[in-house]
Amino acid sequence: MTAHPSRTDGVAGSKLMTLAEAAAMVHDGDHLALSGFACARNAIAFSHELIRQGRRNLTLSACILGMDADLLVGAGLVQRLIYGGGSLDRFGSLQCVNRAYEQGTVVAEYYSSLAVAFRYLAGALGIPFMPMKSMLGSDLLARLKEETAPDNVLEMTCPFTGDPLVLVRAMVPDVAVVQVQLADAEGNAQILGPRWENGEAAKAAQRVIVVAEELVSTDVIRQQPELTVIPGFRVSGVVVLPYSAHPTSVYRCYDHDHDHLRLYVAKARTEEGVRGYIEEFIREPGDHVAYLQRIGGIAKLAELRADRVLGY
Amino acid sequence: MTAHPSRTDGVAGSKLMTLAEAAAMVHDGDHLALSGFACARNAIAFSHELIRQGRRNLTLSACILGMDADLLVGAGLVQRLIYGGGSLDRFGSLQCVNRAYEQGTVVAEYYSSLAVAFRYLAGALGIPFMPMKSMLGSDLLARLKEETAPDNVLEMTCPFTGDPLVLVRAMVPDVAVVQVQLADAEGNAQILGPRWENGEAAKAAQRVIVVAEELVSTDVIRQQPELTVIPGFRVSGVVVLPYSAHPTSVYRCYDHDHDHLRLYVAKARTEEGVRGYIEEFIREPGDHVAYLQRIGGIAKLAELRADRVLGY
Amino acid sequence: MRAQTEAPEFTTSELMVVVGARELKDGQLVFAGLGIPQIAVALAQRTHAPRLIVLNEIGLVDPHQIELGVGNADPRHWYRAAVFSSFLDIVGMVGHRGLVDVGFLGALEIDEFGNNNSSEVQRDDGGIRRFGGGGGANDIASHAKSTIMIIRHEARKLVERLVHNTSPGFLTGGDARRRAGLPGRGPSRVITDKALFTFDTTVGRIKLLSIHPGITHEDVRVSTGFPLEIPPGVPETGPPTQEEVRLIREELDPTRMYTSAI
Amino acid sequence: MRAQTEAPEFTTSELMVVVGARELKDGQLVFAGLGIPQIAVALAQRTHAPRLIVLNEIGLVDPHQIELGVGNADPRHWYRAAVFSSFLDIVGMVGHRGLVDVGFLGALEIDEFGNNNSSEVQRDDGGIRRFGGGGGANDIASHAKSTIMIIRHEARKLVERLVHNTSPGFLTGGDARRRAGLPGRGPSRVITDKALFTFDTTVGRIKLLSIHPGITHEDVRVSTGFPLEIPPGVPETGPPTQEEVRLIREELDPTRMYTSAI
Repeated sequence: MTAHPSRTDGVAGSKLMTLAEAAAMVHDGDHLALSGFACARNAIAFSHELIRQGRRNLTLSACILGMDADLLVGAGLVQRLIYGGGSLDRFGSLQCVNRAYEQGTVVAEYYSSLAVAFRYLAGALGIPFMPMKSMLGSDLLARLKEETAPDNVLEMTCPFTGDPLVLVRAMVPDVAVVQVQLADAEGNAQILGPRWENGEAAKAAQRVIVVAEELVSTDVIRQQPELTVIPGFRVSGVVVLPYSAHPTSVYRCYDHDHDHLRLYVAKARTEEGVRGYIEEFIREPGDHVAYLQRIGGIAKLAELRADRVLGY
Repeated sequence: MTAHPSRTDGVAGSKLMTLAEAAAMVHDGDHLALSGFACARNAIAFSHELIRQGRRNLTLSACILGMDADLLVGAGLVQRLIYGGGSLDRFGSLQCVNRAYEQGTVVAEYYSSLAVAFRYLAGALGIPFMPMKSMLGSDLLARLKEETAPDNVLEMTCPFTGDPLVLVRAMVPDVAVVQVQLADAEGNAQILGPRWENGEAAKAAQRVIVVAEELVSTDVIRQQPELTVIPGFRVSGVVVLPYSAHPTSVYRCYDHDHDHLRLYVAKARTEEGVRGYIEEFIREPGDHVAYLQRIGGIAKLAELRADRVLGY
Repeated sequence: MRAQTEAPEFTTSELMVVVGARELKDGQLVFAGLGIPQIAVALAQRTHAPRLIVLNEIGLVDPHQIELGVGNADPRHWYRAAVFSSFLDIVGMVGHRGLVDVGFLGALEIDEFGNNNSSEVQRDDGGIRRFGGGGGANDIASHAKSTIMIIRHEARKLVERLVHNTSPGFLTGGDARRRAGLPGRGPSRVITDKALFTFDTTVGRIKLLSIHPGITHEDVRVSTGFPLEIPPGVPETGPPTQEEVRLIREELDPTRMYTSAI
Repeated sequence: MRAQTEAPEFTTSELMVVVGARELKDGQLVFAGLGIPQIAVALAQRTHAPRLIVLNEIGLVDPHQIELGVGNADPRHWYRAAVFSSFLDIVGMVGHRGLVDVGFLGALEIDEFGNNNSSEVQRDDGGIRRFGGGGGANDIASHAKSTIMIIRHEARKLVERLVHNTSPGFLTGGDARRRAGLPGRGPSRVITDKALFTFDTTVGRIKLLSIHPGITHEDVRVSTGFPLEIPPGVPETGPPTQEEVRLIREELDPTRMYTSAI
């Protein structure tokens, strides 16, 4: 067998697109699985664009929500949350998420984080549910059954062991957005560092959008295919956009931005504050480059760059 | 926080042991999850040692059995097989396994390969079963239910969807042996190339034995922790033994040995032949180095070494 | 086998490769093991389906081999893959998830409903002769959108009753497959060394599509162990083109590992 | 707080760190989030438990930080880990698998049965004040062999009735936990800024183990919202040693991020 006629990045089908094109793949009412974990690898630029495009009635899901979810809720795009928890780590809590919860403006389908991961896993495997023993006896389960998600959880006696079990239903998000370090034009995407539930969420979803810090030749991917978390054939769109998770961190690329996270937390304390933030940092700049300019430009970005050895 | 007093490979607890010590961790009657897939990354040296130590009444499991299973069955150590299939690829079939099956000297609990992987997954996750839709309507399921494993499979109507489902019971092997490229003394083990079901099988098992081609400092592991398939805390013993999968291949280390595989297949055609093989290549040499000497020694091993670019 | 007008000389296994390749569409996700399926997929990628993606249960996506290996487990088969992962990732999260477009399946026996035995056959002395086992074949047959089976055309292989239904086709026909809860759409083609079959999905039964050049109706009839209607006007299987034969011989299987037969 | 004889001066949070560290044994697998648990674990590793392994739900095994981070999601927290994997690998294949020896849990409220609320509290106006949510806390509480809870000692936090039972302890006491099917053994310690508690596992109820130096019985009583028996002879919590305080101040938390309080 002679060499395969080198599939250049074009032959196998480039999925490169603009942020605006990618955000347009999320429709009003869609269920969007998010990428971040607290203040790491959040889909910030992507969320900005959803806000600019005025998407509505979204359902968001993640094991642990981060700033991307807080922005989308703060901007009024969200009607339901499926999650286990959320925070901005030491910077503070997700104030827009918590406020919406307190005021009842979102339905909060609130699980143990593993239950969310299991719902993605079932979706990814094409099985209808996963059995588990978390949430037994808890108010998490009681509230899901009675209020927020009676169709998505069941209790059952295990037919093998006789033990009590919780069954959590498979979840198939309409779209998963995954923020990664490296991708090729076909969509083969590699994540460095811990992957939390990104693999299962992406493989459960109907459509996957990869937002990559760096575009690499498919040769780079194929030199170490062990790191490919999402295969290109699962991906509908690839957006290459440096610093697209700012002010959250991307391991081996850049650190979180303390200053900006503190500023955000101060603003998000009130509804008025968050409206001001959205105006100042999302709508007025109008695109990602202008946003980066506004948060401190080249000097700030240079300061955030990760150390090669430490990775942060 | 200052640097952690560098945990040298000793501080965190060395698990290095001899092949004989590791094989002694498998007891008569144990269920052993094997490492190989057809003629790649088989636990050959480990199986040799089990044969030399005269272990009995073993249960073996794997999605796809390879030469290690064939040897153990050929040597009469095995009473039950839990598997999806097996072969030596183009070199031929697992003649000892098939002969034992035909003669009824082993119980063959025979699934679809995914069902085996799901049984490991359930064991690894600590859940009692996995639901699936493979095997519906097949004789695989009928034979499991009626003959070989009535306690390990059930049919059920999905309480969410109303669809027919097969439930396969969690499997917790007593021991998993995993053949890897790199491990540190604590047992953190990295696999290069595809991992088949090695991760789930190891995480399902009560005890894990890692057989590594190369011992590395824990610093090497910690430079790219994305590749660590088995964490050290799951591992009971680490055996460092080059060419321990010969004549099967270890990606990026060495190729399979055509000559020896052909010789084995010719011998394994009859019970007498396999007895002769075991005498000549396992009992008489008495240890792994003498075995390597007998199969061609340094010249043969040099010939098998993998090309750095190709990996084979 | 004799060449047809304007077509080159070709072997039966080359024809089977070409027939397999023609069934594949660009962009499809395909499970293909070693031998004719692997060459068929490579041929499709070099001709009309450059974006076809091959999966392998061992934990591979889209390898670009430069040498033929001895099997799935041979690293020659993994070269330049885009993903190295696991059985669960490929057979679970792609296969069981229902994303596979085409799965190739070998067989020891098939019946008229496309049920497939890859486990064991009856010996002449009444005993069982065991083969390797289906591995992921049942998973593919249960979940893939379509399956293509490859089998030698003999009356003891195309049989009325299987020794073991390893990988269900349409079970007892009609809507039995759907009622059993199998998500995949079932078998779509059978490629033998004498003919090409499809399935009538309303009755869940095999149907002759074409007969290979040089093969007589009588030959097909006596080589088929279940009752088979051979319509008088059944077409001849289209022969390979010169370019297809050249690709197979010069680029895809230059050592004639899989395509020298007959 | 005043130092005890022969003991150095120490802050309450330093004492809590030391109490936490003493509960850990060498070789244990521990889930520990940021703050006092993380420092407690690091202290145990530097003293009597060098082989203790820390897990993090984000997909980490055994990191060796050289700087404190802002949270689990901070790469400072991941430095030199032995494994980078996934939520499913850690919370599923270690946590749900039942292998975790000790899980540290924060809490907004706990009750006398060790049930733990990390979701929301009642506002004075009757509304709900929502917090981040438990994340993996319920998973840890359900499966770990033991859990250690850390909470500020106030009557509105150690309560008779939780607003939300996020992470079950012994539920209604007795064998209610076992009957519910929860595999883990339930809560083992509560560390507050005033006292250390254990649980009587036969009745599934909290029990005072020691009171921190300088804290009166009356102080504990009024700061506890459920009925609590304070035996007259209840011991005083042993103070940190000089070496423990030195390690905390000079090596583990030199910027006093978590251990300056009180």
